[in-house]
Amino acid sequence: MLTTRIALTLAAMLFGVSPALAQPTVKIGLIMPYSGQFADTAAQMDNAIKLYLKQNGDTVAGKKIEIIRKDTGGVAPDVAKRLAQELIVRDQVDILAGFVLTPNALAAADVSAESKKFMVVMNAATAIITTKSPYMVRTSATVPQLTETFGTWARKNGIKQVYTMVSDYGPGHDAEQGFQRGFKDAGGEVVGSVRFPVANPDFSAFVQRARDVNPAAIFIFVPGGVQPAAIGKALAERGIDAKTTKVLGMGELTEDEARKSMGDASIGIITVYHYDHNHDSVANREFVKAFNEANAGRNPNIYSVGGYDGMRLIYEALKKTGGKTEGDALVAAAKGMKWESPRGPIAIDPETRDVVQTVYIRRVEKVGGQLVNVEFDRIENVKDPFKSRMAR
Amino acid sequence: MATVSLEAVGGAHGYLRAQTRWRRSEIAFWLATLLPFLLFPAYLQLASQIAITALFAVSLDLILGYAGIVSLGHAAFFGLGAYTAGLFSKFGWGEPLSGLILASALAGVVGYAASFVIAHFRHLALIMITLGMGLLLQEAANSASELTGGVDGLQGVRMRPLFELFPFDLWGRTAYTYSLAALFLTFLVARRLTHSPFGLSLRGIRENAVRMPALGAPSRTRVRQVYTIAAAMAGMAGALLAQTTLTVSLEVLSFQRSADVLVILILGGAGRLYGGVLGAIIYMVARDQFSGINPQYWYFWIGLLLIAVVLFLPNGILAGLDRAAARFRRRSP
Amino acid sequence: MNTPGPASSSILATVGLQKSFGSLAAAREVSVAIPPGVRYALIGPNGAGKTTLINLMTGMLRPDAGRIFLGGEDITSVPPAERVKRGLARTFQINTLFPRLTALEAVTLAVCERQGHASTWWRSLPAYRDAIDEAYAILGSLALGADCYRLTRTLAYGQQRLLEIALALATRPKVLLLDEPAAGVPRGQSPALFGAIAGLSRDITVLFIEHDMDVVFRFASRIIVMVGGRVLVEGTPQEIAADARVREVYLGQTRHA
Amino acid sequence: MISSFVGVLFDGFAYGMLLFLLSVGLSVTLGMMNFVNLAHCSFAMLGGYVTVTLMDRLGWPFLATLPVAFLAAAGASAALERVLFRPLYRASDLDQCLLTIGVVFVSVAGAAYLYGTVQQPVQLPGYLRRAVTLGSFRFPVYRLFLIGAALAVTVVLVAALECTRFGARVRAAVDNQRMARGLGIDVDGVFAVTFALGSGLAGLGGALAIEMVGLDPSFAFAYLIYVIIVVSVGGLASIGGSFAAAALLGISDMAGKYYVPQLGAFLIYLVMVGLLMWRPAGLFGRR
Repeated sequence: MLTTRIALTLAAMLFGVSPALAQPTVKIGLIMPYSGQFADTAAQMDNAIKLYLKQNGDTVAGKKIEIIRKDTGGVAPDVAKRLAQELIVRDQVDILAGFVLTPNALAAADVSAESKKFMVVMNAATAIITTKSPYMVRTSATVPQLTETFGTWARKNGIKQVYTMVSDYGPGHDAEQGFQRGFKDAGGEVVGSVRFPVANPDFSAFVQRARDVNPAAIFIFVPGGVQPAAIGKALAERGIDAKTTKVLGMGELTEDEARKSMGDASIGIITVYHYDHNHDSVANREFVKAFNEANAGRNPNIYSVGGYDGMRLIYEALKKTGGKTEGDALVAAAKGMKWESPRGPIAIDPETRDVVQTVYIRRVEKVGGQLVNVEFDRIENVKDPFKSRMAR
Repeated sequence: MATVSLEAVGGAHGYLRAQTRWRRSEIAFWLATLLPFLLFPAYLQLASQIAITALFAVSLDLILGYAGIVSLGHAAFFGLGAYTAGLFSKFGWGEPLSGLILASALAGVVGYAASFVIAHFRHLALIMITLGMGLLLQEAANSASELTGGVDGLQGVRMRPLFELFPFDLWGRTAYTYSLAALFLTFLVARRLTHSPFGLSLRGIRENAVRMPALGAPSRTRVRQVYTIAAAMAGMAGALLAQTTLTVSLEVLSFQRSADVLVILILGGAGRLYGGVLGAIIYMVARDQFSGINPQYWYFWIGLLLIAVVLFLPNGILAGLDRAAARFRRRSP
Repeated sequence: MNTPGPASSSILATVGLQKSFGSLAAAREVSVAIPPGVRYALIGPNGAGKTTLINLMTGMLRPDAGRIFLGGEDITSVPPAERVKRGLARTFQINTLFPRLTALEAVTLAVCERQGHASTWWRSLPAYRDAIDEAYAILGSLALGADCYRLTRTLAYGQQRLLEIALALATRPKVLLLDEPAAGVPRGQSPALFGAIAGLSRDITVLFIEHDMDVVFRFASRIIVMVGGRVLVEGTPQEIAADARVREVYLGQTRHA
Repeated sequence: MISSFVGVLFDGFAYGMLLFLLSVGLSVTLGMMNFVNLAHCSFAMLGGYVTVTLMDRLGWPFLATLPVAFLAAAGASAALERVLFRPLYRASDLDQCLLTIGVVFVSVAGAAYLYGTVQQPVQLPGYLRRAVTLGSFRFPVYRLFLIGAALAVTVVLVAALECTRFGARVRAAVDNQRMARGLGIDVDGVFAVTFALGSGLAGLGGALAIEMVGLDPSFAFAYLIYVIIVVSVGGLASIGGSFAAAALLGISDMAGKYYVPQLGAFLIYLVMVGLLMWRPAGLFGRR
């Protein structure tokens, strides 16, 4: 492998031939944390990307799509940036995509801006990311888009007081700020808040603090993975019943594995998210079915839908440009694009290059013996409020 | 082995001089570091990060390989350097060299302060205290997210061209030149240091810390000195990373980074300076290649590599190579 | 402090040293005064507190009470390394060497430490020609010249015992404390080792711990006998040989030692 | 006020016992045998995956999986000990460190390959999910169960090492290999069994930990720091020390998070650094 690469590089230097020019291809470099703590988010996203390629073929606008995968191993902006640079100078990719984690996306944004390459962020949700490169489009969501909307919704739906609990790091702070802003602006009162360490195996002390205040509702943000179940169990242990104290959270809180681990303790938890595999639409049913088949029954999640829509965006943009891969052309093609995603109707805001989408409110209920996130309210056409404010 | 001869005393001088002389293999090695410019122009970014990691590993080698201080928190100084360089540029001073020196100096100052604690402990307590201090610093950086940018990383780091002539390009030509030059110059210092009476004294501390006071040696002072120097070098490595990638995030302070550099140093061979450099090259090239082939399970192969090195080349690759070379020489006189 | 020091004629002296480990008193009211240039032997049964006394003198242990004087100066609170600098060196009963340094490097290190070069990091070691010469000469004087390029751990055991002494000598001691210098050396070879010690300059005062009475009586000009953490008696070999108390504690023990 | 204090104490103690169960095996392998076994949590992870597999795919009851988790980790470690670790007992600490890190890498990759990177939830039986109410306070049964398990492990282990012939052999072999061989003790065998015991305990700890901290392939790295903290603070080779250290760390961590949440992330490290500065050899350490 190494020798092949050396040979190729040498050939490229000596004869000025680039292997990329040999046939009309579009190369997409995926930069994701395939290994380490966040490996599962990358895996779920990658599964959806593979599914999209399988369903739509690997040729678009007469060009063959070639995907090159690069692992950052976790939060590592220096690595992400180097990988982005290498993808462009070494592998001559046309599009950078993936990006589960904010710091990695921010670091690669510089490369996209400098090399004028189209970049598709399929998950990283900090609001400012898309401002870092004019060639960037995001197909996931932003944290304020979900939490600020959720805060407003909570107040409008009869919740007067809330206690917020978030992980003490960037996304947690954004979630706390977003929710509190939406909630207070709508006239609600924040009766207390606490931030817990990012690596926190046992939440009982923090839950006890919340319980001491005896709030009408608790808003929770924790990163997906181990922690949703851990905090859910701590709530149940400390006797916080979602039937009396409303438990509000970001969708991570009631992911499949978390619900399973929490059991009946998860019933009644209300979450906000832009996607859940139970969303009822034709597009989603087909997507979930195909995804289940390809992945031994596992359900897609937001990372999957972000990757799936990201690939769709790339395909459609390439079709529009007729296979041209210049950053300007692709980003122009992407702006204002609208389609029916498995999550519902979405559009790319031409100003911010972020997704305009429906935000769903769900509650865990027992349906036919199964614990399910049941969609019971929705707010349509939500833009990223952070950038709307910036523009104002 | 030397036999007694009339010039036995001259032999003693000659023997010690031979230890410090530049070997042909060394010169060949440093010339070879220029090869990526010709052979692998698309790998210069990687080469630059390898050079930075090598510098970081050499700084750890000074305390671990020479003074016997095992640290699991060396990234603290790497991170300090990175944040200093990053913040310096963020607040308007984008000239790289001055930022590099300032970052290195600041890491050295903090290293000096920490050394008063470090010099009092050994063994597991020392390892855990360095680990604890590193983690505390990382948590502090997370808490001070107003300043550091927290998990999202420091935003707005911009570098002026090196010497106002060479901008940091996408290919990494400037980055590699800059990192390599810094590595080489620092390596010269480290090499001289290890061949000096001070270096000998450090090896004495490593070999037998109890005996040193009985020779009248103020071991703790020596430990403090080398810890300060190593911290400054680690800070320089961190600053280089910040300047060549324009990114600084909490990860520069992480336990993972401390552990990685320790693995790299042991892999290459501790106590021989080149061990850190070789370890960085092998580990990072292997990682690049393995993860290129298999982004999801590459670390399986890294694991096998580590296991194989321990089983077949104990005390690191360089020690193994040395033994092989010695055997070869004995066989063919 | 106005505590009266011992007679200024002694080079090394202790006054009322006390040290206990838990309930075990390893030194009780130990007061000795060693005049310069004398070869002293420190004897006593196992557990008498001989090594403890050396550790107290060199500062590796801190006394519970009492004072220590070197050349008339109170060094009780002086750190170990500083005591060495002032001329008090020691060797160890169990080899305490630098396994992966060569003998030459180890002794050169000791010389450099003494000369105050060991904090210099910008000059290369071979530039210190004097130090190297001196180290080589010390090794030569102990018949280690031929093997000085070997790693310490590859030296024969007897050579390692000599290297212990070489390291101590490199500090140019006024007083040299030898903790069983011949420990572990085959019985037939210990006179040779003590011959090397006897050959040391008379400027160096020597105090050695030794169990072999033949060696003690041959090389010591004065003897201190310790029992149970106390100094039982001190005197010339003849006086000690004639002392009834010594015979009482010691008789029958010498053969096993 | 009092009830929240009791709560913090109880939760902290239970959390400490979880740490203890994860790390007690390491105080056997690292502490007693002096083998730098950074792969400890790989064995814990193995125990966890055994429990998940038995419960999820074969429908075993939770409690029945625990001995199997112990045995599986012990068996796997015995095999590895024979092939990889035994030749390294006399190698440098650094080589041991590198080798066992290599094992961690391989184990993490293996777990990711076999089980995927997804969280492996377990659904505990109902009686372990309840809480006992006593006055104004609720004691979750699973936490009581963890405390009980930790106490049982401590008692059994201390008794086995202090009062049995096997324990005497282990102590002899660990203290002075050559002399033990001279006394006719099968040192290799004793080491193999001791190593398997330490890793088996890790496997048990891993199985018990899933309910609280979850399980995915990063487990082998994520909890490594915690177990080393417990062992170093407790003092090498001291079961009682590990117990005390785990309890102390658990309670102070929990109390810190409850009373001064701003210091939440700092506290466990501050306590560790402070304790080690005070007693570098650990609470019950001899060296």
